[in-house]
Formats: sequence, C-alpha cells, structure tokens
Amino acid sequence: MSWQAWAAIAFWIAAWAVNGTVANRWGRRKWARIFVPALFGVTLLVLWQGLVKGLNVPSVILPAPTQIAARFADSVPLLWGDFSQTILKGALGGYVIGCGAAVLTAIAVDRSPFLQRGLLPVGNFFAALPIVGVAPILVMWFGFDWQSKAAVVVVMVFFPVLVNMVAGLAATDPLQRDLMKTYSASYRDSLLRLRLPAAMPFLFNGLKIATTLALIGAIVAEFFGSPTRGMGFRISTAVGQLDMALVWSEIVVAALAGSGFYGLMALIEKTVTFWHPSQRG
Amino acid sequence: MRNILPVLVVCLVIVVLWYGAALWLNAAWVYDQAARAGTQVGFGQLVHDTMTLPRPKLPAPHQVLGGLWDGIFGQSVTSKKSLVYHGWMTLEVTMLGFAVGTLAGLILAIGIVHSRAMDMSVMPWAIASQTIPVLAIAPMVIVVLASVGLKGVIPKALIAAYLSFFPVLVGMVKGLRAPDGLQLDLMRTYNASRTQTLTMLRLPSSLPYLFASLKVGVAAALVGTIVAELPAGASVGLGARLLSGSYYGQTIQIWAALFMAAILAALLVAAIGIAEKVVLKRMGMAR
Amino acid sequence: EEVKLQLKWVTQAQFAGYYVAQDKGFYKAEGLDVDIMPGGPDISPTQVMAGGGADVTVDWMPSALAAREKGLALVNVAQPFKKSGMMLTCLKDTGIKGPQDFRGKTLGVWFGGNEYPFLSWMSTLKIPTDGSPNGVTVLKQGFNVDPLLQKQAACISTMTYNEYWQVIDAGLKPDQLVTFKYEDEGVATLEDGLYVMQDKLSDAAFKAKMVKFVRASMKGWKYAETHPEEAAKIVIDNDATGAQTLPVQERMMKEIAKLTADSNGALDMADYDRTVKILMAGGSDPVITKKPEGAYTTEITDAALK
Amino acid sequence: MMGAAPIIEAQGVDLVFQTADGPVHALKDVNLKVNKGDFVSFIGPSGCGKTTFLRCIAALETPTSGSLKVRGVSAEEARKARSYGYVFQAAGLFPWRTIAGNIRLPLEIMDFTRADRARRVEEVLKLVDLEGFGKKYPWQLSGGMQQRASIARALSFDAEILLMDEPFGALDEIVRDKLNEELLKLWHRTQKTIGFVTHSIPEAVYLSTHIVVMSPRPGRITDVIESPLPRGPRPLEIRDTPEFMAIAQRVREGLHAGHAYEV
Amino acid sequence: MMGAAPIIEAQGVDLVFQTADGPVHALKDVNLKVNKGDFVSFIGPSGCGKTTFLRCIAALETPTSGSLKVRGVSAEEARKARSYGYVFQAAGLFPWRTIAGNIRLPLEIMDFTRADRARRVEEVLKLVDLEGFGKKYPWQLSGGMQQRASIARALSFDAEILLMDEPFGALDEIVRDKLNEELLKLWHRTQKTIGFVTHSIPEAVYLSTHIVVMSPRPGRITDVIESPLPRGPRPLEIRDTPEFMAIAQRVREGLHAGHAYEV
Ligand SMILES: Nc1ncnc2c1ncn2[C@@H]1O[C@H](COP(=O)(O)OP(=O)(O)OP(=O)(O)O)[C@@H](O)[C@H]1O
Ligand SMILES: Nc1ncnc2c1ncn2[C@@H]1O[C@H](COP(=O)(O)OP(=O)(O)OP(=O)(O)O)[C@@H](O)[C@H]1O
Ligand SMILES: Cc1ncc(C[n+]2csc(CCO)c2C)c(N)n1
Ligand SMILES: [Mg+2]
Ligand SMILES: [Mg+2]
Repeated sequence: MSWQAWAAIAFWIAAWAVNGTVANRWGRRKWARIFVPALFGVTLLVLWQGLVKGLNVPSVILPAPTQIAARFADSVPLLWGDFSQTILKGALGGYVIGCGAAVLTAIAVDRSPFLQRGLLPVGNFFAALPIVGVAPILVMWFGFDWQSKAAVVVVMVFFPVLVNMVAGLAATDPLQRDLMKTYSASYRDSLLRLRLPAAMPFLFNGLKIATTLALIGAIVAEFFGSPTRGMGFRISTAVGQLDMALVWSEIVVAALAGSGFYGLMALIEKTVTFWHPSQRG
Repeated sequence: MRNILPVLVVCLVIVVLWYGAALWLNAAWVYDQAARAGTQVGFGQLVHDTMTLPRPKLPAPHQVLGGLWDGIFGQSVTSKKSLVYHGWMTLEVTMLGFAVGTLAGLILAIGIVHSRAMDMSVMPWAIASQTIPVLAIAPMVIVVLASVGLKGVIPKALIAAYLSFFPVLVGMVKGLRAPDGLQLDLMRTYNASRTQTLTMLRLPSSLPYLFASLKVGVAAALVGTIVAELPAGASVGLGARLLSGSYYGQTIQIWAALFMAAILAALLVAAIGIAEKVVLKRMGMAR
Repeated sequence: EEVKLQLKWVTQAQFAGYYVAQDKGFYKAEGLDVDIMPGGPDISPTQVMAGGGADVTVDWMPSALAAREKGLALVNVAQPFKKSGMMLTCLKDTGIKGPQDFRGKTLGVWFGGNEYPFLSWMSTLKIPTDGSPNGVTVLKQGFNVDPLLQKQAACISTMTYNEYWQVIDAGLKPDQLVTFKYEDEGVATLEDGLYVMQDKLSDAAFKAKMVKFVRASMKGWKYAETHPEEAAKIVIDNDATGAQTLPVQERMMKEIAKLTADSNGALDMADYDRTVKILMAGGSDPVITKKPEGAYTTEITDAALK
Repeated sequence: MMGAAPIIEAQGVDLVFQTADGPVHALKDVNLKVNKGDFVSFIGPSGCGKTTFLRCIAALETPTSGSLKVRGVSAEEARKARSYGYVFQAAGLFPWRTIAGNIRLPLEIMDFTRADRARRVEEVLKLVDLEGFGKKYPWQLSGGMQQRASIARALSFDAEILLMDEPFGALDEIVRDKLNEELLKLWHRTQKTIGFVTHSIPEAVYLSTHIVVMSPRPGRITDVIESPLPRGPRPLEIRDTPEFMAIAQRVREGLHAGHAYEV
Repeated sequence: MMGAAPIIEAQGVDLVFQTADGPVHALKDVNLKVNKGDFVSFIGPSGCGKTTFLRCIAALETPTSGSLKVRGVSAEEARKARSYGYVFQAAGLFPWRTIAGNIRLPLEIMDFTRADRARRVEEVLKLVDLEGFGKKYPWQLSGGMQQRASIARALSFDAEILLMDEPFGALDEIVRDKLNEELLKLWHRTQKTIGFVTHSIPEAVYLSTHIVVMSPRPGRITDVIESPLPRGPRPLEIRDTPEFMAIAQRVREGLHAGHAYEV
C-alpha cells in the first residue's frame, strides 16, 4: 500500500470524528443535515480514490473518481441523450402508466374483498418473476425502442403500488368508517372523502419504492436489446470497449436521477400528506 | 384457506386471458409461415398451431406447465437439464447472500439507531446505492472478485446480499425504533445499559418488522442471485437457464425457468412466514 | 502447471478444441492443468485479463486491438481460426439484394466488442450508422435471432455456425434469406485467437507454459475437426447449463471445422495485415487509429509447431 | 319513559358476538323506551354493553334478536334517513380536513347547498365556542377543543337524536365540568333527544332525565332511574345538594350490585 | 412537608421546552419538599406540568434551572442509583413477556440473582393480588389487572420511592375505587414515599397525605394542602364525610382559581 491509500484511510478516520461531533452537537440544525451525509459521501470518494491509486488498481477494472469526473465532464451531451432516452421516455413513461394502472386497479378491486383475496397472492407471485427474465420477453413483444423499456417498468412498479394502495384503502380506522356509516354515506362519498385521503401515505410509500424500481427496470431492459443510445445500452457496450469511466459516469447519472426522483416524490408526499403525523415533524 | 377459491378464480381468469394472448401474439408467425409456404390457415389450424409452436412469442400455459413438469420431474435431479438441480444451485447462493445481507442490514441498523452520526450519513447513501442498476455492476463485481481469486458462489452471494441488505436495513431501523417513549423511559428508570435496552426491548419489539423485511429481503436475494448468474460465466442456476433459453430462443425454457424462480421465491417467503408464526407464537405475540 | 483460459462466450462447439484437449488428456500430457472458464453476454474477456482473472483468453482481433489501443496490452499468441464466420442475414422479402440496399433499413448488431467488424464494413461502404434516412438504423441485438423472426430488423448479425441455423430451425427456408458473409465482402477480420498480457511474455516460464498450451490446444482442434461427433459429445458433457443439444452441437462443430481447417495455429501475416487495414479504414471513426506495434508474437507458435 | 310514541323503543334486544374464543353475550333482553326530548344516560361497568347498545340504536350493530325501533321505523331505516348525530369517544376528526372542513363533511355528504353549509358551520362553531378556529387543523387543537369540534360535527345537520359514547372520557375534570354545563344548555336550547354513555356517576346524574344502569355478562339493564332534578338549567353546584347525592347513591348501589368482579 | 431531611427537595425548578412553535414554559419556580413516607398527590388541569414535574424527579427530564435533590443527591444520580419505581399511565407491559417476565425485567437489568428474582416476583404478585397469573401474557388480562402488574413491576426491586403518573386514569370508576383502596394498604404496609399524579379530586383527597395543586401556563404550584385525614387505614366511605368534602372543596377552589381556560 502506498501513501495515497494511507492518506485516504487517515482522512476517513478524521472525517468520521468530525461527523460524530457535528451530529451530536448540531444534529438538529439544517446545515448539519446536509453537511454530515455530504462529508460521508466525500469520504467514500476519497477512500475510493486513495485505494484505487494506492493499490494500483487498473482503470479498466475500477477507475478513480477523478477519472470518472473527467469523463463525465466531457461526455455531458452523450449522457444527456442517454438520460432522456432511458429516464425521460422509458422510466418516466412506464412509471406514470404503471402507477396509474395500479391505483385504478386498487380502486376497482377495493369493492370486492373476493377479488382482493384472490388477486393479491397471485399478484405477489407474478411480482416475484425476476425482471431479467421478463425483460427479454417484453423486448420481444414491444420492440427495441423505449416502449419496451416502459413496459418493463410498468410490470415492475405495478404490484408494489397496487399492494400499497390496497392496504391504504383498507387503512381507515373503524371509527372513521362508522362515522361515515352514521351519515349513511354513499360508496362514492366514503371513497372520495375518507378512503382516498387516508390511503395517501400508503400510496406514497409505494410510489417512492417504485421510483428506484422504474429506473432499474428501464436500464436493465436495455441490456436485452435497444437502439444505439440509452443508459443501459451505453453501460453494456462501454464495458466491451473497456471505457469504464463512461460506465461509471452512467452509474453516477443513474444514482443522481434515482435520488432526485425519490426526493421529488418525498417532496410531493410532504405536501399531499402534510396532515400525517410522520410529516408534521 | 379461505383464500383458495378467490385465488383459483383469479388464476382461471389469467389462464383464459393468457390463452387468448397466446393466440393473438403467435398468430402473426403462423400466418407468415403459411404465406411463405403459400398455404391458407383456417381457424382450427390457427388455434392448433399457435398453441404448439416450438418457439412461440408467448407460450401457451400448458406449454409452460409442460416445460416445468419436464424440468422438475422429467429429469434426474442431478441432470443439468433438471430445474431442480438449477433451482438448488440458485437456492444455495440465495441463502448465503440472504444471510450475509441480513447480517449487514442488522448491524447497520443497530449502528444507525445508536449513533446519530451514522444515522445522518448512512441512510441517504444507502438509498442512493439502491438506485444503481445491479445488472450493470454485477459483471464488474464478478471480474473484480475473480481478480483477487474469489470465484464461484461468493461473488454471486455478495450481489444477492447487496440487494437484500436494503429492505432489512430499512425495516430494522423502523423496528428498532418501534418502542415508544414510554417503554424507553421505563428502561431509563431502571438505568438500563444500551445493550440491555437493545436486547430486552428494541430487538424483541422489532421482530414483526424483521420478519416483514426478511420476506422482501429473501425475494430480493433471489433476484440478485439470478442477476449474478447471468454474467458469472453463464454456468449453473436459474439465471443461466434463463440466459441460455434466451440465447437459443427457447421461449418455453425461459418461461419454465421464470416460473421456477417465482415458485422458489414463493416458497422462501412462505418459509419465513412459517418461521414468523412460530417465533411470534413462542413469544406470545401472535394472538 | 495451471493455466486459466477465459472463453469469449458460453460453452459450445465454437470452443471444442479446448474441451477436446482437456477431455482427451492432451493438456495433461503436457503437464498442464487447464481451467476453462465459459464467458457470457456481460463478460468482457479483455476486462477479465486486465483484472488478472485469466492467463489466456479467446477473443476476436478487432476487440483485442481496440483494447490494446486503450492501453490494455494484449498480444496474439496463436490463431486457431483462419476464416471469419460472421455474416449479416436478411429477410428476402425486405427487398435487400446487395449491400447498397441497406440504406434506410434497420440492422441488428452485436455490441460488447463484437461491433467493430460491422462498423468497419459500413464505413468502407460509406454508409452512416446514425439512423439517418441515407444510412442504417442500428439495433443493439440481444442474445438471439428474434429481431429477424419478429421482423423488428431487416437483417441481423449471425454466425455461420450458430445463429444462422437458429433462423433455419425457427422455420425459415434458406431461400427466404439473403446472407452477406464478411469473408465474401472482403471485410473479414480475424476471429477466435488466443491472447495473453504482454508483460507476462517477458517471463520465460510463462512462455514455455504457453507453448505447451498452444500445442495441446491445436492438437485438440485438429482432433475435433476430424471427429465432430465425439467433439460435440465432449462439449455437451462440459455444458453446465444443460441447454445444448447434441445435433445442434454436431452441426456447429462441422461448421466450425470449416473455419479452423486451414489454420495450424500460427497467425497468417496476410490475414493480420488485412484485419488491421480494415479496422483502420473506418473513415472518420476508425476502430483503431494507428498501426498496432507488438500486437502479436509468433514465438509461441514457432516453438509449439516445431 | 312512558307516553304514547317513544322515539327509541327496544324490546327484548339480544346481541351475541361470535368470537374466536366462542360467543360473547353482549346484550340480553334489553327493553327500553325513550321519549322525544329525553336525556338518557347509560352507565355500567366496563364491558357491560353500553357502547354495543348505543351502536345498535345507530344501526352500527345489528341485534341478534328482539326489536329495535327508532322514530317508528327500524334502526337501519332511521340510519338511512340520517336521524341521528353520533359522537364517538375519540374525536375522530379527519386530519386532512380543517375544523370547518370536518364539520362540513356530513353536510357535503348530505348534499346541503354551499351557502347553507357555510351558514351551518358558522352556527355550530359558535354553539361549541370554537369561532375563529375553523381554519385550523385538528392536530393544532387541544383534546377538549377537538371533542367540541366533533360534537359540532354531529350537530351540524340538525338530526333529531344525538348519540354520544363517552364523549368526555379523555378530558380532565374541569374541562369536563365546563363541557357538561354547555351540553346541558345546548340540549335545553335544541330540545334534542340525547343518548349518552358515561363511566362517571356525577356526570350521569348531573346531565340526565333518565339514568340507565347496566350490568355485565350478559349485558342487561338493571335499573332505569328517573331524575327528580329540574329539566331546566342545572347549576354545577346542584351536585352538592342532598337530592343529587341521593340519586348518585342509588346509581352507585345499582352499579355495585351488578359488579361481579374480577377487576 | 417540614422536617429535617426531605427525600425530595425542589428549589426554584424551571423547565422550558423548545418546540417548533417556540418555547413552552412547562414549569416555573416550583418549590416542594417531600418527606420520607409521605403520599403526595399532584393535581391540576391538563397541561399544567404534573407529568413534567414527576419526570423531573425521575430524571427523565432535566430542569432548565433550579435545584432538584432526591435522597440528598441530584435526580440523575438518584436515577442511576435506582432509587424509585415509576408507574406510567398506560401499563406499558412488554407483550412478548409473560406477567412474571415483565415483573422480572427490572430484576434482570439490575442483576438480581436467579433465586432472588423468583422470590421477589412471587412476592409482588401476591402484593397486587395477581397470584397464579404469572404465566399469562399481558393481553390475556383485563386493563385493571395489567395496571396492577405494572405496579408490581415498579415494586419488585423495592425502591424507596414510588412515582405514579395517573396510573388509574384509564380504568372505570369501580375498578379504580378498588385499586385505590389497595394502593393505600400497600403504601401503609411498605411505608414507601409516593408521588402520585391524578386528575380526580376524590382520588387525590382519598389517597394523599399532601395534595399539591398546580396551575398551567407556566406550570406553578398554587397550593399544598396537608390532609387532616388519618394516615392509617381509610375506608372508602370516608369520602362521604364532611371533612373529606371540605378538603375536596378546597382543592376544587384551588383548581378553579388557577384555571384560566380555553378548554
Ligand atoms: N366487535 C366485537 N366482537 C366481539 N366482542 C365484542 C365486540 N364489541 C364488543 N364486544 C364485547 O361485548 C361486550 C360489551 O362491549 P361494549 O364495548 O359494549 O362494552 P362497554 O359497556 O361499552 O364497555 P366500556 O365501558 O369499556 O366501553 C364486551 O365483553 C366486549 O368484549
Ligand atoms: N416533550 C415536550 N416537548 C414540548 N412540550 C412539552 C413536552 N412535554 C410536555 N410539553 C408541554 O408542557 C406542558 C406540560 O405538560 P405535562 O405533560 O407535564 O402536563 P400534565 O399536567 O401532565 O397534563 P395532562 O394532565 O394532560 O397529562 C404542556 O403544555 C405540554 O404541551
Ligand atoms: C451480448 C452479445 N454479444 C455478442 C454476441 C454474439 N457473439 C459473440 S461471440 C459469439 C459466438 C458465436 O456464437 C457470438 C454469437 C451475442 N449473441 N450477444
Ligand atoms: Mg364503550
Ligand atoms: Mg400528564
């Protein structure tokens, strides 16, 4: 191990100490909530850089963060093109269709306990079909372009959202249901005024899980056939060209997009379910 | 038990829809073939042909069942064509990866619950880690580990663990924080140490959460294993089976392997469900 | 003595020579203990080499030379395949009769290091691959021949020994297809050769080991060529997935034999020069930009074939 | 509890819950008549069936046998005709609606006009002393205020009957006193018929025209005490009068008699 | 509340909670002395700081300023020395432990020997009248029995002080009466010092040697009433005596005085 590796490890220990103090002293402050995870992330990068350089790992195996950053910087247009193909068209399209269909299905089966009891176990079974097996089939059915990626995403997000939404629609407490009964409320009234609002925290739970699934689904589907752009295409072909810095740049884009997407849903959740104890803070 | 009838009804509906879809999706090929041969197909012929294609676009349910049956019962279990053999290979890796992932998730969760610094730093990155497509990093992990001499089961198990630690982590952070203020205050009035609070309060009250996340985790581990089996020198396991089926256009083989995987997942989840019942019952938590 | 061999693809008759050498004890006779590692769609043999996960790998020369230019010093030590088995298989009813008809069509291409021969061919034809109306639309083709069967592409990449026959097996007749062999189009590049890392070659012991390995492997190849049924059987026995079938592998072995027949293992300089020329002729976007130096050595085969 | 046309009339009401541990006989041969304008309290040890009986009147539970008429029709029909407002022990306000929104809920369901809704919300908010809190969310209010909001909600559509299940159980004594006083005024002003479940003897005696004492396992009515206290205003101090104490004592005795307890 | 060495001594205790809506002054200048063997009840309207003060004594909350000594040392040190048992409003039994297991919990934490643990569990189970229920799980018991188990748990390690925060708040009147009687007996038998928070005036008067009346916003002690009732056994009927009523009246007045209320 050379000096870079030791320096990185020293940095790690120091950062850990700093984070410990900051978290304990100013843990409730807004800046600390950003500073601590940020420093942790920087530490991971420093450690990575130090170990790659220090242990002389070939860059075709694992490039250093600096190399990735450089590659990222000079392939922004390429990355953007891949991003819009995979995320904006495939993932987002599939996400909207899949989540929408799941919500509607949940509402449809909500009236029939019989259907629910039958659909959910079967649904869980189909949700367990591994995506890597389903993706080639959907590519065969829906063609090479983003439509097949969206289809994979639909399949992936449908059941988690459905299960959460069904649970959410059942999540009203007996008192609330009795209350609606004392008003002799119609099905529509109790759906619109009680069950839908009460289901929102559950729905968002599902929607948040679905964000990362959508991303992964769209990227993975591209491994099984794609036009010559897209993040999954780039990752699988760049490996063949030993351009690992580009592969990691795409992974960075995926992680950023995923975290951003997740964060966005969390934000919407905050405004929609402002009333829920977990959001009142 | 009372779910059986509804499940059967739903399955029946799916099978009917499935046959319809098979007819519809496979018809194009049958017509194409007829056109190339210069013949006409009547409806009866069409139905017969679409249900019996050797490489259908969508195999009919009975074809998949046939593939499953042949894979499970039609071969000796040591045969490389046996789904039991490949399922077992996948199961082994899944269990190992699941164990490692669960342990990692548990340890991280305990750390997060006890250290503010860990809580604040690890969680956002754990979420970010799950946005990385596994299929993209799996080959790299396999290559990197192979270069340090790790081959076979361990790299695959690590990828399985990577997928399964997350649900366990999230569930256990919730679970270990499940004790309410009253219960924690009670422990404080006894001046209980952190370890005592962990073992006597936090861990027992997290059990329902643990089992819920184990169910998600074991399914995730299975997916991880299958993903890892694709690039790992496509040798054994359901993943390899999926891949080779795909490579040779053997749609029926793909579907059979797919269903085998889903059945395996269902069995694993059911096994955890049983463990849950037993444990919670022994702890007096199941009513 | 241990040798780790990384294949470029899954276990099939394409690699029969090595399995035969293993099975018939040719390696053992040389005192070698060879570990044959199958590849897969996401395994990049060059990456495995870089990581030190293998001593020697089977790769196509375009991919190896491209890696070499990227700084990964791979060296060809033997070339069991003389001819290229690559071709483009098209549906006749798309109206394609010659390469000039590709324009405006969708073509399926393998990536992951296998795209270089195609790209070189297109640039010698001066056909852009950007999907413009005057060029061709390229699809990243998956593992199988579905895009052709489902009419998602007008042509797909096939190997004479494998995918072409899958198309036939699927029910299409040879006269419904039009094929373009790279060999016939004058754009054939060298396929399955044996490559090692350059720095290892300075080690005399390693060199000696490679000599034995190449000698035994070629013995295996020649045996396989003459005993296709037995070779296919051996391949089947070594396939852990259980997906291969004997008739298919026998047929593949017979096709493979046509490609290996004229090679004794030594790299033919004319073939090498042609491959380099094709790869450099890529117009604005050549696969390699400068003539490779030291990308092969004849020392090993010289010693092995003595 | 006599008179020609009782507004609530129970005859031989029986209710058995089927549970995993076997059947629970929650109500047995319950007979009761309530006249229009009565304030009837139900008191009895925990588990004696007070809630169950109130829920039967509201048609939230269906008796296993016996007859139960509300306003001359079956309880179920009375529910469909929106004959009563029900106040639960917990306020049960929807957290995603403001206080005004919560009070508006039954009005929206019952298709009151927009103008009418606004007027009624204002009115009942004033009635329960919550003017100016309409725009707040439930969790921004104290428990007592929430409970008053839930009463306002039950009053908003002006049903003839008001059913209240331990509405003040969760509040402290002083707040409770004040709400008791106000409830009495409200009852007096609106002339509604009120069914009221409570655990507290003073509360029952202070509020009611009739006190129904119940005993558990199976739940029966052991005594119906008609209060001699004035139907008009009752100051809180009435609770220190010998008359009051006498009734309280009678209730207490009735309770102890029925209390066959394991605590 | 005089005497040489008070077991609890608060001087100028202030506590301010920092909340999102700004600071909440929960306790202001609280002064109190409790002698060994006293039974001190805290009464006051909701939110006046009763719980907060009890939690300060237990070192579950730290005063912002002022001094608070328990058994001569700081509250925190007293907690570390395991000087008190604490009974919460909810029983808070661990559902995965049997009743005996729950009572054993503090004993396990405090490293009592195995034999000692078994003996003590038996002992306190008898004390709270729950013999034979040790092997049951909490949910198999009624609310009253659960609450008694939680008292047994607080008694098991025999701390000098017993702090109880509305322990009977969730129970019905009759069960409550019975538990009050038993608590009094227990106090008498064990001679512990008891701090007891309640909402109920009769309960406070019936149980205590001293009644501390508090008023809200900010929480202050407005009155400390020393009870003239006998320290010995008090039959339940004592509540109907004029003496009892007089104290009750005084407490009620104290409460009303401090009640500046919005409910
Ligand atoms: N849905 C139900 N299923 C089974 N048993 C029930 C149900 N609801 C109530 N019971 C049982 O019926 C009996 C009467 O219950 P109810 O709630 O009416 O009592 P209560 O008088 O209101 O008691 P409390 O004062 O505790 O509210 C109890 O023994 C209770 O356990
Ligand atoms: N952890 C806390 N953070 C902020 N404010 C608090 C906290 N705990 C209590 N308070 C506030 O301090 C004041 C006193 O609360 P406390 O719980 O001591 O009242 P209490 O007398 O026990 O009331 P109750 O009879 O309702 O139990 C209240 O206004 C309460 O809202
Ligand atoms: C992802 C992917 N990459 C490459 C090939 C093609 N390929 C590379 S080597 C070889 C040998 C012939 O069988 C073949 C077919 C494929 N099919 N899928
Ligand atoms: Mg009740
Ligand atoms: Mg309190």
